[in-house]
Amino acid sequence: MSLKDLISPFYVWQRAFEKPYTQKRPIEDRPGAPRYRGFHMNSEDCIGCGTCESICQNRAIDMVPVEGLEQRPGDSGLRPRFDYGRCCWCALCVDICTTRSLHLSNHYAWVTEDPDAFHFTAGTDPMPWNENSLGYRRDDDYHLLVHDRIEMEMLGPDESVRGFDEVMKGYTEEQAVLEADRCVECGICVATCPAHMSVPDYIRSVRKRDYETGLRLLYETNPFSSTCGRICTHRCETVCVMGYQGDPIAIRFLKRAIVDRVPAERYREILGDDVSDNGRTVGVIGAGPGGMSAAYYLRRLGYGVTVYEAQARAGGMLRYGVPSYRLPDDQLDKDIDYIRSLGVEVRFNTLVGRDVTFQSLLDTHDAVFLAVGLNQPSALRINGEEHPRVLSGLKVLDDVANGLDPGIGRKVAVIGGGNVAMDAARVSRRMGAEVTVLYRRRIEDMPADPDEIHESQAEGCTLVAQAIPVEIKPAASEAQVTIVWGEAEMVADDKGGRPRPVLQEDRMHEETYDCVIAAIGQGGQIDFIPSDYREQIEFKWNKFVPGDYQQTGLAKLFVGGDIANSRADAISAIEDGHHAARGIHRFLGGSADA
Amino acid sequence: MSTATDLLERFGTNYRISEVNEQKADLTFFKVPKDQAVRLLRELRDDAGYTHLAFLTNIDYIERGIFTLNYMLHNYDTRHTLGMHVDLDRDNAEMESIHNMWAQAATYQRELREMYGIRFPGSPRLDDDFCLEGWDQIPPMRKEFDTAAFSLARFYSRDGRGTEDPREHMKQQLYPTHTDDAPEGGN
Amino acid sequence: MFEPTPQVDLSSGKYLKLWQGPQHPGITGNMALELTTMGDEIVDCKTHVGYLHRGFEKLMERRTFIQNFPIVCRIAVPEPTFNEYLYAAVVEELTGIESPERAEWIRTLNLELMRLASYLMWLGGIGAAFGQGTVYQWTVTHRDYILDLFEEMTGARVYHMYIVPGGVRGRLPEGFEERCNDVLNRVEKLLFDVEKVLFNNFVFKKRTKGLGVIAPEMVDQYGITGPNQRAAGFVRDLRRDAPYLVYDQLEFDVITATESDAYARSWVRYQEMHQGIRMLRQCLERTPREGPFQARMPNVLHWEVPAGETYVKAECTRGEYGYYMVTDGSEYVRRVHVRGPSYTHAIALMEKLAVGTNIADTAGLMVSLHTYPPEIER
Amino acid sequence: MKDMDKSFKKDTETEFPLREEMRPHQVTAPDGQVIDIDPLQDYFCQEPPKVHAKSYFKIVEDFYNWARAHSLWILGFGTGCGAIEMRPLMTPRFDAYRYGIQWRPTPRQANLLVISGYLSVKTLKRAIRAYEQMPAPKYVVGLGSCTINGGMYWDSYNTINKFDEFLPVDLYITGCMPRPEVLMAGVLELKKKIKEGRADGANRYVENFEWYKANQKRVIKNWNMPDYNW
Repeated sequence: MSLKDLISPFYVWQRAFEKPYTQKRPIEDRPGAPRYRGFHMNSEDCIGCGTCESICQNRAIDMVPVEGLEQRPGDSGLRPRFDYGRCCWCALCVDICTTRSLHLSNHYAWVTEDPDAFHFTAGTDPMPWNENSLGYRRDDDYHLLVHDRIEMEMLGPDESVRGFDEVMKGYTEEQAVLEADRCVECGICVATCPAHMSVPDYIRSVRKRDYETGLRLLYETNPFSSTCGRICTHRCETVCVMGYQGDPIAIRFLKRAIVDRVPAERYREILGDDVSDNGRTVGVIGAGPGGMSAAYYLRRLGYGVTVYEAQARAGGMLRYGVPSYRLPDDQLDKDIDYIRSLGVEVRFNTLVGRDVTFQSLLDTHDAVFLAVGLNQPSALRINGEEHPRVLSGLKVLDDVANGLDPGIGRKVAVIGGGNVAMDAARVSRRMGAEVTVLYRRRIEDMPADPDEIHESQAEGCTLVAQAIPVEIKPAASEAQVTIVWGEAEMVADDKGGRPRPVLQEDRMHEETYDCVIAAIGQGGQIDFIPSDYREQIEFKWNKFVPGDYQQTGLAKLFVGGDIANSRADAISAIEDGHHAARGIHRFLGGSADA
Repeated sequence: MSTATDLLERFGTNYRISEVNEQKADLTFFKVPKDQAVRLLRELRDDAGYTHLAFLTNIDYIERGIFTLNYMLHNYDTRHTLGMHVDLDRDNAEMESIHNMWAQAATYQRELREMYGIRFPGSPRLDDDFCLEGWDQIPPMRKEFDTAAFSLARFYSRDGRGTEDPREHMKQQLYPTHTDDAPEGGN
Repeated sequence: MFEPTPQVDLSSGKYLKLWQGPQHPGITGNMALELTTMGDEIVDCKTHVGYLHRGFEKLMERRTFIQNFPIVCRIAVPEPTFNEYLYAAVVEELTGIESPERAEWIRTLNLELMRLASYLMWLGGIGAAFGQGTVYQWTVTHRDYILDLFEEMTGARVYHMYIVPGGVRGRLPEGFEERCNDVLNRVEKLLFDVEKVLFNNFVFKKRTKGLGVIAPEMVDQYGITGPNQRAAGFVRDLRRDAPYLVYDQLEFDVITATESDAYARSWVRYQEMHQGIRMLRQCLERTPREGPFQARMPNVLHWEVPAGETYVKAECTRGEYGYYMVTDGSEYVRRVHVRGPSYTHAIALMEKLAVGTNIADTAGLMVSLHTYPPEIER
Repeated sequence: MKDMDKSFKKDTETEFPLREEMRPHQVTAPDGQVIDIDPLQDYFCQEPPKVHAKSYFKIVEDFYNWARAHSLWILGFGTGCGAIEMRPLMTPRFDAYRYGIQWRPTPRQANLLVISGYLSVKTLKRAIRAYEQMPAPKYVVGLGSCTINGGMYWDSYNTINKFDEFLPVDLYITGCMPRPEVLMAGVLELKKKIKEGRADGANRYVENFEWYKANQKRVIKNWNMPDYNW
C-alpha cells in the first residue's frame, strides 16, 4: 500500500463543487425525445385493414367497430384498439401500417388503479396525447413492405400495334410469387370485388405455388378466371391497401398466374366433375359471362341447364366486344369449354323472340335466367349521325372478332372514353389507321381502365380530351365524313356532382375522317318479353331492377349482367349469375340458405 | 479454409461422419452416430485443438421422431468452429454425459434434462430444478408442448378483449345476402 | 473438470446453510446462491437460476421472424442491443440479405455505446460491492446520459428495438454527433476520476487482489470468454479475431492482464471502456451521412427464411455472445439457442471460485465475473 | 424426483416433497446437545394476518396517512426487467430520496413492493413471501404491462399474466419498460391515494385471504412453504 493509494480516494471531494445533476422536476422537465416510442395515435387515414393486428406478436391489438364510423368499400369500419397490458411499444404496427395513419406520440405516463382500464381505440377515444405532434414515425427510407409492383413483361407499343398478339405476357412463376408476396392479406378488397372473390386466399396460394388450391378458390366465386385474369376491371385494386404508399397488388394478374399454370385438361381432375342431376331444368338466355356463370353454378347444383345464344359462339361481350390482344380466344374457350364439359347445353344461333319464344322458355323450364347484355349502341344524338361512315364501336369489334373487315379506312375518329372506345381505337390502330379519340371530359375522368388509356396512347392513338362532338357532315368524298367538335371547359357542378363540360362555342374545330366510330355506351334490347310480363317487372332507365337474389317480379325470371346492373362489367355479370343461381336454388326449394 | 475438410478426412476413417455442411469459412456442421460422439469429442478436444465448448443444445425434429444434439466446439488457433450433431431417439432420449470434459457441460445437460427430458446418466445435479420450479407438465421445450394454450389455461388472460376480422366484418355489414355458402362450385 | 461437491453433514452443527438471494446483491438481475459455510468461509456454493425464466426460445419458435425482433432484446436486460444485432445477423446470414454499409456503421456505434453503458453499470456495481457507493452514483448517472442518447437515436431508453434484420430503423438524428461527443467527454473525465477513487483505493486493492483467481488452464475447461479470459492472459477478442460489422476498420487495442483476479478483471474492463470511447469517436467521425440504411426486404408479414442453420457470435461486454438458429423453410424458426457468456461464468465458474472465499466477498466476486442472469435463463 | 414416466406429467402431491432442510430433523449443537427441529413449525409464524384497523379519530388516521405517504420504503427486489429503470431513480439525476422514497434490502423494513415487470412462477413464490413479510400497512405497485395482462410474455409457460390475482395491487403503471419518471409519477399518485386513505391493499389481502391463497396455489405447484410466514 502506497501513500498515493491512501490519498487518492479523497479525490471524490472535488466533485462536491460541481453543479448538481438533479432534475428539479423530473416528470415535467423531461418529455420524451422527438422520436420517443410513447402511446399510440391514429389519424383519419386509417381504413381498418388490420395489418397492425396481424403483425403484433403480443396480440395487443383488437380490431373493433367504432360507433359513428360507417364502413364502405375500402374501409372496414374497424379501428385498432390497444391493450396496454400487452403492448411492448416495439412500433412494428407503426412500421407496417399501410396507410401510415398509425403513429406513436412521445407521451409515456399512464398510471391508474384499474387494471382493466388500459384499453383504448387510438384516434377515436379521447386520450390526452391525441394532439401530440412528436413521437415515433416510420422513417421514409425504412420499409417492412414492398411498395413497388413487380413489372410484367409486355409487348412494346411498336410491336403490339402490328397484330392481335396478347399484349400482357403474364407473370413468370418467380414474378408471380414475388408479387403475391407483397400482399398483406387484409381482405379489404373482398368486399369491393363484385363477385367477392377470396382474393387474399388465392394470392396466398400463388405465393405457396399451390395452383390447384388456387384454382379451386377461384372457381368458388368465378368460373371465368382465365378471362378475368386478363380483362377484369379490377375494382379490388382500387381499394388495395398497398396502394396507399405504393402500387396496389396486381390482383388481376395473379389470378391469371394461377390459371396460366393449370392446363385445361386438368380442370376436371382438380375441380371435380361429379355433377348430379336433380331432374329440374333452368333456361339461360345469353351465353355471356353472366349467363354462363349462372349455368355453371346451377349445373353444379344438379340442374339441367340450357343456354340460348343468338350468336354462333359463346362468350357474349367477352368474345365480340373484347379484342383478342387483350383476351385471346383460346383463353375464353378454356373457361367456356370447362363449363360446357359439365353438361351445360348451349344452343347457338338461337335468338329468343325469333327462333324460340320467351313464353316457351317459361313453360319448359323451372326457372329462367336472363342475361342478354347490352348490345345496342347508344346514339350520339347529334345531327348527321346516320351518315354511313359513322360506325358503332361494338360493330367494329364484332366484325374483327368474327374475322370480317370492318372497313374503317386510314384515318379514324373514335368518340367516347370507355373501354369500348379504347378497344375500338386500339383495334383501328392494329388495322393500320391513324386514330384520334374525342372525349368530352378530362382524361382522368375517362371510365376506361387507366392501363388501357395508357397503352392506347403508347400505341399511337391521339387522345383529345374535352372535345364535344357537335355535328356530323358529309365530306367531299363519299368514303369520308366530317365531324364538327368544340372544345369544352370543365365547370364545377353546383350540386356537388362531378364537373360538367361546357361547350365553348368560339372554339370549334372541323376535321374529315375516313370514318367515325361512336362508342359512347350501349343499351339493352328486351322486346322479346311479352308486354304483360313486362308490366310485372320493374325497370329503370331501360334496365332491369332485380330484387333479392336477382329475382324479378315475374317469380320464375331471374336477371343479371349488364342489363340488370349499373356497373356493366364482366365480373359483376359473373356475380349476378352466381347470385341468381343461389336464388334459383332457393326458389326451387333447395337449401334454405341457398 | 480447408481445416474442416482436412479434419473430417482425418477422423473420417475411424468415425462415421455424415451430413457435412460448410456453412461458412469458419463454421462446419457434421453428424456422427451416438455411440461414437463422446469419443470423437474427446479426440477433437485433445488432439485437434477444439478446446472451447461454446454450447450444447438440442433441436426437436418431432416429425422425424428424433432429437438432434448440437455440440458447438471452437478452435482458438485456427479460429474454426465445428458443430457436431448427434441424433437421439425422441421417445427414449439418453446421451452419454460430458461433464468430465467441460465443467459447464453439466449445466447444459441439466437444462436439456429439464427442457427436453433428455437423460445424461452420471451428470451431477441432473434432476435438480434448473429454471423451472414445480413444473408438472411435459418438458416445455418439446415441440408438442403448446405454451400459449398452457398459459391461457393456467394464468388466464384479462377479460374485455375481442376482435373482428376486417374481411368477415365487411361481409356481414356490406353484402349479407351473399354470405350464404351453400351452393359453391368448384369443389 | 467437474469436481463433486463436498459432502457436508448439515446436522453436525458445524455448517450453516445460507441463501443469498433470490435477489443476489452482486448481480444485475435475479439469482440466488445457496452457500454452505463454516464460520464465514464458504465450503460449497450452488447457483440457483430461473427467477427470470420466460422461455424465450420457446416463444421465438411460435413467432414469425419479424415478430421475434422486438422480443430478443429482452433476453439480456442491461445490454439489449447485442441481442438485436445478433438476431439480425443470424437472420441475414440465413436469408442472404446484406445490410448496407451505413447501417453497419450505425450498428457499431449503437453496440459500442451499449457496451459503454453496460460497463458503467457494472463499474457502479463493483464499486457498490466493495463499499464505494459514490462510484455507483457517478456511473449510473452517467449511464443515464448515454440512455438519453439512445432515446433520441432509437426512441427508447432501454429496449431500443433499433437494429432490425436488414439494417437499422432510422437515421441518426440531427446534431447527434455533438451531443454524443459531449457525453463521451464527460464519461471519459469520469473514468479518470473513478480510476483515482476506485482503482487506486487501497481498500479496493486489498479486497480484490487475489480474489477469485482463474487459473489459465481453467479457461477452456469452463468455457470462459471475454474480459474474464483476457484477464488471465489470453489475447482473444472476437472483434479482432473474427471481425464483424466494421470492427476491421476501427483502431483499438485488445486489453489483457495476467493476474486473473477480481482486480485484474476489473482493470481490463476499465481499460476497455477507454477503448470503447476511442472506437465511438471513430464511429462518429466515419459513419456515412448518406445512403440507404436498410436492405431491400421481402414482405415481413409472411417471411419464409430458407432452411439452414448457422451460428453467429459477437463480443459483448461479458464475452462470446452467440445466436444459433435452425430454420426449416417455414415462417417460423425451428430452433434458436442463445449462447450467453454468463451461463458458464455464473454457474460452473462461480460455484468453483466461491469455495474458500468469505461470505462478504461473494458479492464482489460475482460482480467481478460480470454476469446477467436473464441471459442464463432466457 | 424427475423420473420420467411415459407422459412426463408429475403428480404435485408426491413429486414435490419438502426440501431436505425443511423436513423435521435433528441438529447437534457445538456443545453436543441434540435439538429436534420442525422448520415449518419452528421457523414460521402460524398466526394468520389481521385487518389493519383504522384509527377511531379521522384526524389521527389522516395524520397517519400523511406520514405513511411521506415515507415509502421500496423493497429492493427487482423481479423483472423494470428493475433496471429503478436504479437511475436512486442516483442524483432523479434523486427519488427527496420524495421520501428509499430502497431497503429486506422486506421487514419496506412498505412498498414494486413488481417491476413480469413474474416467473419461481419469483412469484418469493414475491409472495416477501410481501407477507412486509409490515402493514403495505402497498404494491405493478410496474409495466406484464403485470397487467401478461405483456409480451402473454403466452409464456413460466410467467403469470394477471398479477392482481395473487397479491392486491394498489396501482398500475403501463409501459415496456416504463421510464423512471413514470415510476416516480406512479409513486406520487400512490402518495395521493394513501393520503386519501384508499390504499388498503393489505386489508383486501387479509379479507380475501382464501381467494388469494387458492390462486397462488393454483400456479405454484410445489408450495413447499407454510401459508403464512411473516
